[in-house]
Amino acid sequence: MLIAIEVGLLILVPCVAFVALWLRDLMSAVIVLGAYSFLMCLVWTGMGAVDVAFTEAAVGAGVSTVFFIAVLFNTTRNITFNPLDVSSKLVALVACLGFGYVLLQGVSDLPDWGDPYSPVNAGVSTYYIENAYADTHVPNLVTTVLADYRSVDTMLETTVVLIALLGIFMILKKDRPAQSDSSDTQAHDSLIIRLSARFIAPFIQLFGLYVVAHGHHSPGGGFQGGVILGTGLILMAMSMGMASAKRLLSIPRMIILAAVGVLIYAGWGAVPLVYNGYFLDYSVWESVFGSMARSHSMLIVEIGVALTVMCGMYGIYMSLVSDGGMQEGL
Amino acid sequence: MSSQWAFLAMGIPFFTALIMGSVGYAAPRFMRWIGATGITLAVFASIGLWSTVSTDEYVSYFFGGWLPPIGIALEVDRISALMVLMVHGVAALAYIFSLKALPNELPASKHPVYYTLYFLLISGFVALAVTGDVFNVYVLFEVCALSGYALLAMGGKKAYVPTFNYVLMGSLGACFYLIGVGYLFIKTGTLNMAHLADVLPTVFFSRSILTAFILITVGLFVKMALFPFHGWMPNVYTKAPVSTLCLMAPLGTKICVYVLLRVVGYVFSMEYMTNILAVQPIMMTLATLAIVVGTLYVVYHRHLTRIIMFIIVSEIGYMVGGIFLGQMDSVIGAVYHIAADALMTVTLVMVAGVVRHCLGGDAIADVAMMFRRLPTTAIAFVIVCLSVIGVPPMPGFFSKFLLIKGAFMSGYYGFAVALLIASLTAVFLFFRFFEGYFYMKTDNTAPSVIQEPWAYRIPLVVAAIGLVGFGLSFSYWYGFIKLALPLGLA
Amino acid sequence: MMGLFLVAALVLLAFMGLLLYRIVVGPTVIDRLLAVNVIGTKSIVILIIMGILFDRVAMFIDIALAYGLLNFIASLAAAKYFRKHKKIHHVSTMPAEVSHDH
Amino acid sequence: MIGAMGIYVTRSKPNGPAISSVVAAIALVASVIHLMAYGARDVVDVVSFFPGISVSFFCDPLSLIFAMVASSLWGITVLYSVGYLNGAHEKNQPRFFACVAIALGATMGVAFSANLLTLYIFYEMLSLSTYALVGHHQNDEARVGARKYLIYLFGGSIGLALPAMIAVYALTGTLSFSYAGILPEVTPFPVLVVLMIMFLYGFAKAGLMPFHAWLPGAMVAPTPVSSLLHAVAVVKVGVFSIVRVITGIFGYDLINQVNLSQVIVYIAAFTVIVASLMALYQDSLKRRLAFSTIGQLAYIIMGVGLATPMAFVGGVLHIVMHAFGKITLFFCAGAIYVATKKKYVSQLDGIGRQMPWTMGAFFIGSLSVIGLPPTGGFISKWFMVNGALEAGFPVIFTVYLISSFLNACYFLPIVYRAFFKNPATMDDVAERPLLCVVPPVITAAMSVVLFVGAPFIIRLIQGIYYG
Repeated sequence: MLIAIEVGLLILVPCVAFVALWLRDLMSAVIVLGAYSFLMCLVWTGMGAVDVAFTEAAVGAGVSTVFFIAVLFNTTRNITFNPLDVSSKLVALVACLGFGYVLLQGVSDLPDWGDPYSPVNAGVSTYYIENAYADTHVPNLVTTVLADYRSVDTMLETTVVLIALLGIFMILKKDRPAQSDSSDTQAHDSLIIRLSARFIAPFIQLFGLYVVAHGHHSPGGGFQGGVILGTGLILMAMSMGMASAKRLLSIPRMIILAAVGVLIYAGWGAVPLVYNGYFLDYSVWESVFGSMARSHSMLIVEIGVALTVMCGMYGIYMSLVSDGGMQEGL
Repeated sequence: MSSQWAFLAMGIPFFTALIMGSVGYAAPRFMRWIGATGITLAVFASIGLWSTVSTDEYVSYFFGGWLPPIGIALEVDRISALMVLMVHGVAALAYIFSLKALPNELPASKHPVYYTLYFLLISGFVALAVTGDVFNVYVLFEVCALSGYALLAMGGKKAYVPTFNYVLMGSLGACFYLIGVGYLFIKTGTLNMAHLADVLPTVFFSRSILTAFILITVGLFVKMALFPFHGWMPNVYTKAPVSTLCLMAPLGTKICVYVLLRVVGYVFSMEYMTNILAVQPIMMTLATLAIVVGTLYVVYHRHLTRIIMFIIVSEIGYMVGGIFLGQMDSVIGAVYHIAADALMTVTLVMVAGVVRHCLGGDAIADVAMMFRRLPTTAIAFVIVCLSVIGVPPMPGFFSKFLLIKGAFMSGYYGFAVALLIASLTAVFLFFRFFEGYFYMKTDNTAPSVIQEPWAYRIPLVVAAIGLVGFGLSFSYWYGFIKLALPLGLA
Repeated sequence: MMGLFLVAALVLLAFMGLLLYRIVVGPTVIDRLLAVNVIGTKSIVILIIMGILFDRVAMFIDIALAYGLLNFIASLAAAKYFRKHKKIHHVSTMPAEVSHDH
Repeated sequence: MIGAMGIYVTRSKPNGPAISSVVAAIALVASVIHLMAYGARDVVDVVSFFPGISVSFFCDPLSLIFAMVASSLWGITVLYSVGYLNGAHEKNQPRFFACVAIALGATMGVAFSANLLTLYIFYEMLSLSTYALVGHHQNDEARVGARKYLIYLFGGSIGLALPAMIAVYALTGTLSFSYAGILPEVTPFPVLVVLMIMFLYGFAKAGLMPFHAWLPGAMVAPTPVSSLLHAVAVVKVGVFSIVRVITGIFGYDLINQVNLSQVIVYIAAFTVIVASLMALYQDSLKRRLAFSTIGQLAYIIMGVGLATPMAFVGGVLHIVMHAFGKITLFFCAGAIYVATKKKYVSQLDGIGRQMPWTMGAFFIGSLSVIGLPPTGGFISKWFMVNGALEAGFPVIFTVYLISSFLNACYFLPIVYRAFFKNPATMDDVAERPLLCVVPPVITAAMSVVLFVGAPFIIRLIQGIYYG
């Protein structure tokens, strides 16, 4: 039934992608990429991968375009393009065709999509589907897999966000910030923007908290929630100006909080080591939380994730938009 | 529970990094003590893991208490224990070295962040060595790559463009690997290495498995800078700060070779590689070319750092060749060489760093007076050169011995010849440096003896002793590695 | 009833196709920005419709909410960008602009 | 373990001054004699690397003879170097003595090594330590010579000997020397030939043409180095290694079976003739000696390669005889240089009258090298020539005779010049210093003594061949 929608989307997605590549103006391309992200979100939804769709929604609609614009803000919209450079394009073409050929060869004897007897659906997934609730008392399977069965991967991915933050911060950081009068550009901001941002930000934050906490039951979780929280902060920074944003959450504090986020995750996971259990084995908490031990533990690690991601998003935005100087931005 | 070592080896640097990140800005004074404690504990953990594996042969560690394939497991056999030992050993040397080297290269305000990334990188490398899950490998690649990008870019403005190239190539490699893993997962429904190895033979003759194999190996080749995918590596490494280089150059590419061994030898199995796909000739050609090309570049360059980079290119060829030769001895040689080469590279890089910092440049002309002016460095340099050349009883000799033997046994004479040419070039190359020492007249204006700071001298001396010790203890390692080899080796 | 929703979704998709025209043709960034924004709002609706088709509206409402709350931030960023860099038209044939722009 | 004790002593590497070198040398000689008396044949594994491969030592008559020669000549050379270095005002003496000691240690290591790997290790160690000695003067000439030295030696050992060694290991799974040979009899003939050639040229220290060019180049070194290392230690290590390979890896049974001698002896014969001819044209005394050395080394290889009892005895004996003869010649050349700064043959007119002792020793030394009685060289050459006949190589027999004639042609004129021609200018030249005169006289005397004492050594060597 949904197939019609999917076909429509699959027509649109390549078109948008092509347009994004074809445009010579990076600003336009970035904006078009936003549309691409919307459509991809719909594709994921159509496939039933709601958690992925949610991530796409939060990241695509929320931060990625903003990051791109922040980068363009400090660099340039133009791409220098040498039309004579044909040989490298040929190489690229051959490489792409070869890669596509290999991929297609591989696809030819994969199991059908949605085939219930394919190895994917018959293998580990079966266990997850049948036992996840019994094991953890968490209705959302995806959260269970991410935050419990394959928890260490999630911890490392959170670390990746932390690393991205630290890396961007460190590369861009200027030791002696350019002393320019930052307040004057911000002072001219329109009242509407400031007021509406101030009005909407709490709702965004609230929603973010809801997503973090409700990840057990519906799509979402620490990562998506963190992104939404971070976007709320970014909104504040955009409307109120860098100076007040820095008062809100200073840069060192932000880095510390991001590290603390991962530390919450890893620290919670390390507690079982004291009882000679495995790392991230939440079952040691059974004496405290009873059968909900794993569920509650997941909530706690999700909070850690959210903290890191929030600070990560916010910090990356701040670094990018001010070109490391942390003085003035959009 | 002795298997905790498996986790501690990766967990200790991880927690060290997080603690550094958390308190770094609040109390920068404690940074180096936290780091020192962390690295010491980590070395202890790796030794603990090593001794455990020596008796038990195999340690499994189940995150969250979930048995594979449901959860993620660390699976430590002797080879991975050796890798862990290597990573922590090299990391400890690099850390001590960086204590003095870093202030020369980076303003103090960036040190806390720098060290946080530094330890995250270490824990990523260690985790790559012990993990038993192919997807986890991808995540760890990301951890290593991202922190690596940031650390490498610290070389200043001139490092940005090469690092950006590296970002592109690294992402490409990781992406290939991920798609390959995706194919594997669709075809088998599992991500655990051991489980994959069980399931795969039933679907060996499938095109998607072939595709997965191609994608994964190509992805890894890009990551490990095997010819012809080596283009990104020399530039980015040459421009990077020395203290980063001490960690990245020895470990960054080697650990990918190790992952290749895991994937090819244990997941796909040697049987698949040699008999079903018969890709051995292609891979051997690549490896041979890598050695030859690396060697050719080495001859053309005059700067020590750059020379080291191309030595790495050809050494990668050694190891890949050793793995794909599929002989028992050659695989042992390759594994041994991974560790040996890590030790050699870190020593070389440290030497280059000392020369760069103390003499103000690392071209051959600058190194000329090194022996008189930097005696400790010079001795370490000679020792490591002998090992690169392959003079017994240095470790470089034994790995080369096994590799050449393997090449003879399986009839890849070209590979053997390439190895010998590489050795000869190394002789030629290093004696150019020695000659510089021996015959260049000392400039009277220059200070006659520069005392290297202790932070330079200790790791150099330890590395040199370690090299000799590693070579002399070869028989131990031979037996040690032998018990963990993949099945189906001749 | 389901058929109605399906048709509605398809019609919305078709409109997206029309918006694609605006994206391609431009002529200014602002046009594209608007078009993308409209695609965003359409996506929210399609999401909900899909939720209805899957019979799991409760799940999809979260995603739609996220879109609703965050959709405008990119536009805001773009708007502030243009406040600073006044050029709305992009002229790709003039290399001089490269240095000029920053 | 007497062997172990001997090795311990032999590997002691005193640092610095000459005195300790002398003491160590005496200790070394004593320990070798001790070894000789008690004749330990046990294999001592020091470090084991992997199956069939370890650093291990053993002691057989061959190694004893070689060790004896090298160590006793070391003692004499140390004495001589003290005189020479002080006389010629050389710098960096501690480094010099240290390197010589290391080189000697490595030579002992080669002598006592029980397998090819051990031999290879010490071989490389020797190359490295002597590299510093060749470049001792640290000027451009030394640099060129040293560079050539290193390229040939490392090129040979890494490029040829190492792969050959690995191939042997791949074929047999062991590298230990055994007089029965370790290569299986089924090895195809071409493989054997290739391996043999790789070994012959791989141990480039033996100076087989065309891998000889390093030797004249290395003559830039101070004379004690040239004499000890390039008459005794280095080149003899090359020859010794080849002897070890021929007897211990291939084994005479195999060589006779497939007639591998041809390969060896013709390569060697070519070297003998060409080197002798080239020696004729050298004006620099040390270069002439160097070419002579190349020729004489090829004798030894030829003798051992003939693979008959007589020739083998002759070949091994020639290691000893040539060592004493040639070191005498080098000592004399050095003594002349110290006393007069003369390096060329054409400058030597009448010098015999000013330096009678030195030139007398030179005369005895050249007799030994040419192979005339009453010197030891005669005996070894006698055995080799007979061996050639015994093996049925009349060509080789002729080669021996022709080359002996050539030897005479390039040595005796020097003696003639020194004693019977009138010098162009009369310098005030005298024998000095004492430590430069005594050693050549001693070694020359030894050459004569060895003529008498040869049967003892011959018995030792025959023990090897038959046992």
